[in-house]
Amino acid sequence: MANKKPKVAVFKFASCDGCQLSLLDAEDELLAVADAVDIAYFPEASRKMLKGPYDIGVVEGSITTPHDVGLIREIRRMSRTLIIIGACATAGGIQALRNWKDIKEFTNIVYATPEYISTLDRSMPIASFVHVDFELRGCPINKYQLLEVINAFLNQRKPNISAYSVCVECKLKGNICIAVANGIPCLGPVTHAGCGAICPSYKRGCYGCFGPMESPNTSALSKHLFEMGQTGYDIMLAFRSFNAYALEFRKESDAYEK
Amino acid sequence: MNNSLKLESHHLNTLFNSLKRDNYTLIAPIISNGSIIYEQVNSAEELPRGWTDEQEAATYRLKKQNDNAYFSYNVSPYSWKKFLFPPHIRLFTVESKGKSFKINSSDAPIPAYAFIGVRPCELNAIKIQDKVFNNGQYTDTVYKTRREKVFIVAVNCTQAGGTCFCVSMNTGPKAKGGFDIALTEVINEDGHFFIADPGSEKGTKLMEDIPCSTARQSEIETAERLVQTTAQNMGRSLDTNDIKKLLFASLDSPYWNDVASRCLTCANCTLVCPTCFCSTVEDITDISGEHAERWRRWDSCFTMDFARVFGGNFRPSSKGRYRQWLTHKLASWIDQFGTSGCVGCGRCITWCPVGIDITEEVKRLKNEY
Amino acid sequence: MAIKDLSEILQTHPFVNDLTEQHLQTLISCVTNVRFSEGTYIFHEGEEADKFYLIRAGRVALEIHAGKKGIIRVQTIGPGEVLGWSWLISPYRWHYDACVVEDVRALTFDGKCLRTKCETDHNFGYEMLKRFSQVLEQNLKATRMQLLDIYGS
Amino acid sequence: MVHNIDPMIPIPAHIRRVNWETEDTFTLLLEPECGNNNKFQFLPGQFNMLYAFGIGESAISISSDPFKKNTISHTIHRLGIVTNSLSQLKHGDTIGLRGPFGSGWPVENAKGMDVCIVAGGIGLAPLRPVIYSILRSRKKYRKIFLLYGARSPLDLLYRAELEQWGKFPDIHVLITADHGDSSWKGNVGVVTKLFSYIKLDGFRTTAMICGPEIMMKFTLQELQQYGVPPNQIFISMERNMKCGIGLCGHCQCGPKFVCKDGPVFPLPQVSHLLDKKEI
Repeated sequence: MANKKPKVAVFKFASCDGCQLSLLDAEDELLAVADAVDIAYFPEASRKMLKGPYDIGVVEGSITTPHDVGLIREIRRMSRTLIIIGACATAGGIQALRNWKDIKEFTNIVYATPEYISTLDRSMPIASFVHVDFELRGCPINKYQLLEVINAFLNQRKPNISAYSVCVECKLKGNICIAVANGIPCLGPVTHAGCGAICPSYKRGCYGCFGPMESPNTSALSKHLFEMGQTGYDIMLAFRSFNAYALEFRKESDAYEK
Repeated sequence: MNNSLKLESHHLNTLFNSLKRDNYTLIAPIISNGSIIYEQVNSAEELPRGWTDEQEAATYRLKKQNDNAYFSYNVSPYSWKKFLFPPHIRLFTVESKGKSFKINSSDAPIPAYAFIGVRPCELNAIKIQDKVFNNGQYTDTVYKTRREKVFIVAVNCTQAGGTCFCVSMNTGPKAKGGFDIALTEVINEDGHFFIADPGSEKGTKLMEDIPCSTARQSEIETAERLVQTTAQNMGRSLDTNDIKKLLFASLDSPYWNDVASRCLTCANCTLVCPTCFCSTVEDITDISGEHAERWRRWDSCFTMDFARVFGGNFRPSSKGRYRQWLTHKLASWIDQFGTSGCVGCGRCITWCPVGIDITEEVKRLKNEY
Repeated sequence: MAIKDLSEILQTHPFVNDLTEQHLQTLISCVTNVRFSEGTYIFHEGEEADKFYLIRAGRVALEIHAGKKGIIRVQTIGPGEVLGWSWLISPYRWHYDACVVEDVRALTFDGKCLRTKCETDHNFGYEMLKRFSQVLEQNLKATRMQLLDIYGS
Repeated sequence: MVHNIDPMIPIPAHIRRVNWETEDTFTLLLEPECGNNNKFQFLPGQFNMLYAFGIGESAISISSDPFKKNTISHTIHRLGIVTNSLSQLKHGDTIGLRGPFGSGWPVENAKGMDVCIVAGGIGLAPLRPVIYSILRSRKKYRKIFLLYGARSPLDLLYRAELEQWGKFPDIHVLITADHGDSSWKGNVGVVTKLFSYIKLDGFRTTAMICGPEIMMKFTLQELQQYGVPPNQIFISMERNMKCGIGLCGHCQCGPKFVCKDGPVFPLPQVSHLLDKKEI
């Protein structure tokens, strides 16, 4: 079996590298993973570089340049299974905030010679360009979820990753709902589970780092937040963050943009 | 005949001690993170003495009260079901052995719980789950092994919460069986005491070791009056007349669109509900694929995976999912288990993040009917 | 075969259930008894549709030539069923090939003759239309179910 | 069930043979480890939860002869992750098994009656034990009709057996495919059209239907036309199942738990739910 280990490659587009680091952060478990797979390409961790095709391609980051577009198509071609990780890859990331503005203005302000900058006018999720086999949400992703996905694909089973709300995680964990008990505005009811309900566990409202849950009723939540005293601007900002360009969050923030 | 005993409040802890002596793990209300939850305790002094809760749709607040009462609050965000039907539990482990494998079921020791402070609505919820998890043909081992050891100290309600409607569901505010001991807390000019009613042999036996006296008729009546007043002050009510007919005849009602526009499908109502019993299983493996486990965890009819089968989903819309929940809870539950699935505890109202109120929803549905 | 025998045979076919005597006679004036053996074609796609058939025994398959996919049989018509409705609807052309897959005995009706009779006797015409509408509706329903690929998953 | 064991814990079952019925459907012949000389007993129509090691479980009906007690068979359509994993197993491999669960077809009550069996696709699998049972006490039943539809001739299950069954006197086996090529001489069309080729004595008929819900709905219309009383019609339902024993809540269809009250239901118990959406 030793020479037939599945080849795994990790790629990066526009992102902060945080999601890749989650994998490196999984110290104990990483050894087991490294033992079970052949890390063919992972510039963050190793200089080794093996040619494709790969059994699993893991992609972090969003597509922001014409060059990226070509590259992601090449990666798709080389990867039997394509797993994308993190809010940048699944929703365009925090950098998708620029999607609401004129890109030319930005490049003119930021760069001395903007004519050398070749960029798309928007930061786009990977799935806008290629077929994706699995999307792992989060900003950053949860390292245990990443291990679970890799484990599941290696063992050809269904990853135990749920698309229900963060509320379910709070309840399974035994958290008391901070929205109800403390009146703290919380995006938990419309947000995809996976983080382990970190913020509510520390009495902070959910920021929606994992993007929209499976059937988000964002307008009903906004209406309630409004009644609780949030302004339309607060609500717009709440939805316009790490997953701003995810369809349901985008629509909701647009609805409150005055 | 009068079996009622009078237990002075300063002897309440003897009850706790006797239960501990009998090797029970005591679970009782305590304050944690701004709310009252059910957790393991050592003594009566850990109870939220002098605190009360204010509950309304989508709000819950604790308030200090200067009465030193042990039990002047209502139901907690979490119900007792988390001890009998754990949110997450391993069903078995499997080791691969060549072409075969070996399955090992869990043999972890199961504690004997003493639940202290179980409200009448909650007693009824436990009775309902008893029926659910022993459906005549099959018994749930996880539930049964925990349930059969439980000792229940019920507490009759001497105040009604803002979202309570046990009177409508005929489940309170006085406990009618299903407990080992039922307490009614009285604070008046005569002092601070409990009327204690043993409800089982176990309960009677336990009370024998506890310093208490036979309750006087007037004391019993005082306690009765408190419970009666509670019944008259219910925060809410739900009209259960013809409720089954109403729900079954309303499957195509336009009302469901209305509630679907408000419902977040976040599943909170089902998870706080003391009778909701749905669960799912997850299979996991270690990375080598040689060791596998199956876990069971709480599920909810509000999740998309709930009715998903290969190639489709029987209940994809939030309208369909809310309708499933309400219709099941109030109507088809009666066909399945001979009782409503609702005990009127009001948790689903308090803990719905947008305050959807089952009692109001039934009214709306009636108006459409 | 004598008209009397044909009339008896005709009356055993479900298509004419509850038809008035008068309309039955109108139909009989256009009928012929036919047989086809396995492997023969009753009609071909594109040919003029000037007949319809009430199948008494055997089985006919409607075929489409689907290029490189070869011949696909999309429907079979057996005893008690009606073959062909294109005679009733302009431009009166067959849309499929009708291949006999099991020796067929049938009654056939002259479409042109019937069309004339439908025009002159609107009551008769309406009766025919009702019955053929049913055939069409059944075909449509069956086609929809086939489209759903219901056994697939 | 193998008694006194937690119904949530699978027992090992050894694969004795794998038969590919069609391109994507296979039959596993299993020998469950019942222990203490127990035999595995089941009713036609019941199902087992089959567990692929580490992958998960799938509810699969039993498709073998209920009188054969040492081995049972399951005909499985390779669709999802679990069935795909099961499809990769070979002779000598082991799977986990819980069951048998659920209600069976009214094989006993149908005695003295005509029996009309209508199956679509993989729906023939849970009805095969019915046919075996009837053939064992053939004289106790009157006429038997088996109407069976599949997507194409290549998707027909148990072709050799179908041919055999058709040779018995007074067993009418009618088969149809949604489409065929020129080598297919049989019927083409949906399964309901086969009704036009049989004569049912509605009042004396017990009907058993298994297939996709939509197929059952159209079949019911046909049976109604023949005057088969609703309480003589039985259908087998499908829902998401996790426990198989009425405890997990997933398979509810109105007040019924499909796993425990069904999967086989007399029509009057579920007919009012069939035309409702998202029940």
